[in-house]
Amino acid sequence: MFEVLVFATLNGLVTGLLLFMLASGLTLIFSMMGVLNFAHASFYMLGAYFAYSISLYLGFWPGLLIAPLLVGLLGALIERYGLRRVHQHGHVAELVFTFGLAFLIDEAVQFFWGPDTKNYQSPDVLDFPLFTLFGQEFSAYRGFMIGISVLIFIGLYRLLTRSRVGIIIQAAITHPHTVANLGHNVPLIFMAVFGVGSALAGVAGVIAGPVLTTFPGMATVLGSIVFVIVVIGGLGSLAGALIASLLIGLLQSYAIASNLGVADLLNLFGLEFSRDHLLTDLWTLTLPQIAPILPYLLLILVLIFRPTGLLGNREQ
Amino acid sequence: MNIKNQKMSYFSSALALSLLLILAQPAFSQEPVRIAFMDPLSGAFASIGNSGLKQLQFAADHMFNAKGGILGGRMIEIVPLDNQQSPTETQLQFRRAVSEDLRIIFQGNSSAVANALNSTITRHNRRNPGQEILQINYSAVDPILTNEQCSFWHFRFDAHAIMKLNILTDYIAENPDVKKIYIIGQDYSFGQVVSDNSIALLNAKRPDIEIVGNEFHPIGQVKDFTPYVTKIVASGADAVITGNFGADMVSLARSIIDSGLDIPIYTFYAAYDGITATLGADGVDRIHLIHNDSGNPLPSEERKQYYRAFKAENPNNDMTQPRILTALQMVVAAMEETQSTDPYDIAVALEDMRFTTISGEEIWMRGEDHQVVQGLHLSVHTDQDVEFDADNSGFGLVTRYSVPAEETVVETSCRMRRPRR
Amino acid sequence: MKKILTKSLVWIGYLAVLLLLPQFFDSILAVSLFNQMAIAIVFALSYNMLLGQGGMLSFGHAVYFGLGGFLAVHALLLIEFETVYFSIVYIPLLAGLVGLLAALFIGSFSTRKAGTVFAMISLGIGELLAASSLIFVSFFGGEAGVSGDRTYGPPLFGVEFFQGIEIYYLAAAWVFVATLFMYLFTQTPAGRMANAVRDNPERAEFIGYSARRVRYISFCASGFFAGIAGGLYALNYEFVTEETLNAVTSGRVLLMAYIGGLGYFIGPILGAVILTLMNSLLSNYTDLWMLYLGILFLLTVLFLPKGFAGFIMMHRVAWLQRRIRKLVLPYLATAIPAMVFMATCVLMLELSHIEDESISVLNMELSASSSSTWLGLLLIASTSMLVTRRTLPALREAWESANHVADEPESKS
Amino acid sequence: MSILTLNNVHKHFGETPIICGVNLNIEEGERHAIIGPNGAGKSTLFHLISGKYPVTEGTISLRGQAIQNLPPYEIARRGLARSFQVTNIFPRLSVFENIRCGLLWKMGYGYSFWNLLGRQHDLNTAAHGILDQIGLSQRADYPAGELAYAQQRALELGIAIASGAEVIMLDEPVAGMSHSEAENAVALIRRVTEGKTLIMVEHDMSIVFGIADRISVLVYGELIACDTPSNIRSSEKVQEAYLGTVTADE
Repeated sequence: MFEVLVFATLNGLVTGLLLFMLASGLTLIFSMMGVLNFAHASFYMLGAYFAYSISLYLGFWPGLLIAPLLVGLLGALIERYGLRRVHQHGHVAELVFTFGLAFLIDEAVQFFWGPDTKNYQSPDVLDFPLFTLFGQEFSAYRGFMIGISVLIFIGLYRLLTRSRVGIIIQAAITHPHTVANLGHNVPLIFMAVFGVGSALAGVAGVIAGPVLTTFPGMATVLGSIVFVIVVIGGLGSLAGALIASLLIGLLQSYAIASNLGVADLLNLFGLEFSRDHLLTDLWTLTLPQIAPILPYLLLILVLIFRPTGLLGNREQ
Repeated sequence: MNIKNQKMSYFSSALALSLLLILAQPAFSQEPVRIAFMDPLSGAFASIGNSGLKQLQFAADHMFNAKGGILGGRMIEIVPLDNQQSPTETQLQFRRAVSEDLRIIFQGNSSAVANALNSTITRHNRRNPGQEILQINYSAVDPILTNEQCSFWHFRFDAHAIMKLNILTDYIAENPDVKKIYIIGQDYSFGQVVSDNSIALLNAKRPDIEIVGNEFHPIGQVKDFTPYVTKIVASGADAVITGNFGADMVSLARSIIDSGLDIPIYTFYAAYDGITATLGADGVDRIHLIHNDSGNPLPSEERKQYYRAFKAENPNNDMTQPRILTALQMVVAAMEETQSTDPYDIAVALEDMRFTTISGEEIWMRGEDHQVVQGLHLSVHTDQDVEFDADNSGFGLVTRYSVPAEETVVETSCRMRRPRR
Repeated sequence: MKKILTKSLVWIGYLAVLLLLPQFFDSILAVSLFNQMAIAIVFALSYNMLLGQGGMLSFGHAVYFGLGGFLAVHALLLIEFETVYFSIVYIPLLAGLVGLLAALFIGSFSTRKAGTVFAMISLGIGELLAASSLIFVSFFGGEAGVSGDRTYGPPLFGVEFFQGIEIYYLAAAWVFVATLFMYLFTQTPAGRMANAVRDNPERAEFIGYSARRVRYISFCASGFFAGIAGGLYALNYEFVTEETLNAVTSGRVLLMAYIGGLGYFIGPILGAVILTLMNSLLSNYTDLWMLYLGILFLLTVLFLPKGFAGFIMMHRVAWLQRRIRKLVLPYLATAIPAMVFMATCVLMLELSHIEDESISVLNMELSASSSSTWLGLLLIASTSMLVTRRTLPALREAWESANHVADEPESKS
Repeated sequence: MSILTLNNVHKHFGETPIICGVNLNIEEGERHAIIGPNGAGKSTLFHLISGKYPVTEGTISLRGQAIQNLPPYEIARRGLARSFQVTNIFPRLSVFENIRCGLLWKMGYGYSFWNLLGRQHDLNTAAHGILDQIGLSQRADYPAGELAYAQQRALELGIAIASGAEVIMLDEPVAGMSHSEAENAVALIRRVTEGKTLIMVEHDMSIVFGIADRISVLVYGELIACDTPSNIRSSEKVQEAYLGTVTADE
């Protein structure tokens, strides 16, 4: 049991940090522009596909650098020529725009790369077990994923707290109108933040592609989870996003690792059930089975009882 | 890449040509025999559907049209219908088939779709006597299609899941080193069938084998399989059985391999359509596949030539489902025998038909439940002795274990309702 | 009086179109298309009660549609196994009640806020239910869904609902009634206050209305009509699967309502018709239809924020002023090069999608591998785009002069 | 008898006190103005009375019934209507619909979804009547969001009086208007609030002194004076605390 717990924690950490890389960009965008960017996970997917294509010619490492830049550039262009145009029609229009964008990117990926899974491999340098615990290997690549995520978090944190730009962005997150009134070029900041946010998603895609499989459904799998994190974490709170990411990563990981089910719960109270009962599906429900829907459950509960999110201070 | 475009592109020339033919030769003026192919041709599952379509198209052209057609000179025309792997869309495409008078439908992907089509056809045929439609199922393996829900209008040309599991568990049971088995699958009917029957069959054949895990995960929703693999490792399993397909299959295999766990993975769908290429060197000797087709070496020279001819025309595709050819051949044989294209006549002729495939194997369409009985094979993913690889990757399947047709028979609970004529 | 007359005429016309359509197009395919449209119309209209009229953006509207559908198919099974015995004509109503019930429960906590909170709750519930539908196999039937047979109920005037056309007339009747009631709802105090709350929830509170309560009522009504649509779906297809309540269905209804035009009652009807047509017809000709759909959607959001209905309504003033004829030439001048541009783009997409094959257009063989083809196409595309851009200002000017109204505003009632 | 009573009302935002112990009695039929420098808490006081914010401490009663911490719609139903500092109408509804919405609750329609608005003769007549009163009959079918600013303010006043409330609270009703517009607006306010209780916040002193029966002066969340215009004008305390700062500001 202990070994399962240790690895569940490690796995939860990897997933959580990966989610955070996506959520950090989304939080920035959401907080500043009020747009829940449905296409955010699509940028993540684009990152993986760009990096895959680059890796065919130049190898993994150049892809790690170039792909996020390309994704960021694309994001900035989309903000400039798409989102900004829609902005005048209100938030619903913006949301719907990003919704359509996600749909289109999915289709475009299938158009350019086809519907098959892609053989995007981690670099050979990292193809060794970092350590072996209870007979299970923890690959160096996963360690690398953790490292990159932590680095990005630190970098982002320093950027936001130490640099001038960061301070303006922070101000824009909590008081968007005031910042505009102070004479800052808010549209430019928006474009930059959108670009950087997309690029962060791109990085996540590049490093997740080899382990989580590069295929056209990879955006859908992560897509809504990322919003869930941003909303649970709370608007305008990077720390909230980090906590929510880790929370969901660990929650899912532990849920899968456990073998608990409704039956166990009933047995605890000395209740038995028959297999032919109408509600058999409910009795036989196990925690691992519902692990992927736990975040949504959490989301609904948080929104009902604390609409501002865990660490948020602004209500919608 | 797709036949529809081809269809569009040749539209005008076909028009001119058909005009010419009508004027010139009465023998060629006969209507083609039109057969529908209904599978996903767009969307996430398009590659599997398109691959099947190419194989059927090739089978029709290469085997029959190039040799002067069937029924005394009629060509076979394959009409692609895109059901997007959705039961709803399947219904719509079915109605299209009815209104275009397409009476034979080839369909294979997704048991949900096959079930939907099966009940739709049963209903349609009951309500519209004289306009019956025939379902040629070349790939959907849900046992109920030839058991509880068997239908006179449905013929299956692949072994169903229990037949496959029966052989798979035989193979596992023969290996005394296997003591602990972990079963993991997608949380839907096929996953359930695999799980339930693996347990039952293994219990009967090797009571000493312990089932150390029986896990279901939501289909297509798992980001990372590592947490599941952790449990597999912790359970001390020495083999894994999974019915996963698509990205879930790849991700699961990848995670198992990444964790350093060196145990065999017994699968149903872990080859072709990008999967073989993606697993590459990591999957060698780990990925085992139970299928009705044989891996390398291919059993007959005729089969090899047919494969090469297919490859020459479709360099980016593999002959993943030779049973498509077999199904078409048997349907044509039924047509020739009865000199009719009426679904009822074809169905009657298909019942209990015995047929020798291009692999040289004699197979049997059991009349009782319309389930084909054929040999089953267990192959392994490798790059040694692979004459015909998959995904042009150098890796492919090599057969390790074969069972002749008569040993694959399992009983059926089918009580077929036959229409009266 | 004249107003009432015009309105009745519109409704009679609507009924006539519904009833006469299959007289002109009577193939099985056409009828199945009409059935699809009928279902889509009710569903999209019910969605617009939320988003267009109530300002609630939902990403989980399929929940009510799907639940209605599942209940309907179970009702069919009950009839088949003779547990209950009633005409299937009433099944959509039953399905509607289930939608209403679900909405009563979910709305009780989700309508507290509009905006992002509401949107996220709807998304969460949509995902939850879609996932649960695969887990609770005994009710939802897993991924194979539940199948029923509509012909076991008592025949209605000798009609046993064997054929699609019989279901069509049943659906048409329900569509007409549902449309009428949804329209009438917009004309009631609750419907009007829904608009007011959409525009300004705070102000609505200060004139005596609880914004939450107003939203809740719209939400429930919307769930009811979505359930009816689900019931019609079950009758038409005779099986219901989890895809009726998953995110794809929720997304599609959003697309329909948006492309049609949120601000107008007729918008979702237009959207339902357009999208159903595209879905069924386009997919027969090209694998790339989803890509085109995505592009169409984005273009609509970008350039026609009020949807197709909004675009049509843009010409109302010009029409009333009898100046619409002045617009024909400028429209043609822009539309023709724009069409050429789009056609060329489509051609390029198709060409790059196929491998080493060629497409023949207008008796010309275009080969995907020859660079001259690509050069030519690019040339046509860029020229036509330039021409479009050049003619656009003239069109805009013409439109403005046609829409120019002298001092006093025209009456908009 | 006083119609609205504030008793020791406090409001804190976090640690920051905004309103500190306000006591106020407003008589029925009175025209009462609240003045004070920027940031004194006038709008907050309005929000507390109308239910937008909960009070931290103290009681507010309307006709003797406690209304503090009730939701805004409950307070509105008890006969208190208000306008806002920033124009607050239903922009996408027509002018006529705006007024009609204002009338609905008073006329007993509630949340009904079985009555058709077009058939409600009384309701529509009443709405037209109010449109006439505020001089917007010509624009009845215009989308409210497209009206000129002064017309939007008039419309807002119309919505407020449509509810039939006996207490009308206006937050800076003539702010941002030209002089002639403001004059018209004041005349309109006088006309439509005839016989009702009026509470208003206003910066324009000529208007305040012209219209009000009594004036309260709010400074830093405290009521430093409450008296007739002439007494307020001569009060040294007010001069010091308030009027002085205004002159300094301008």
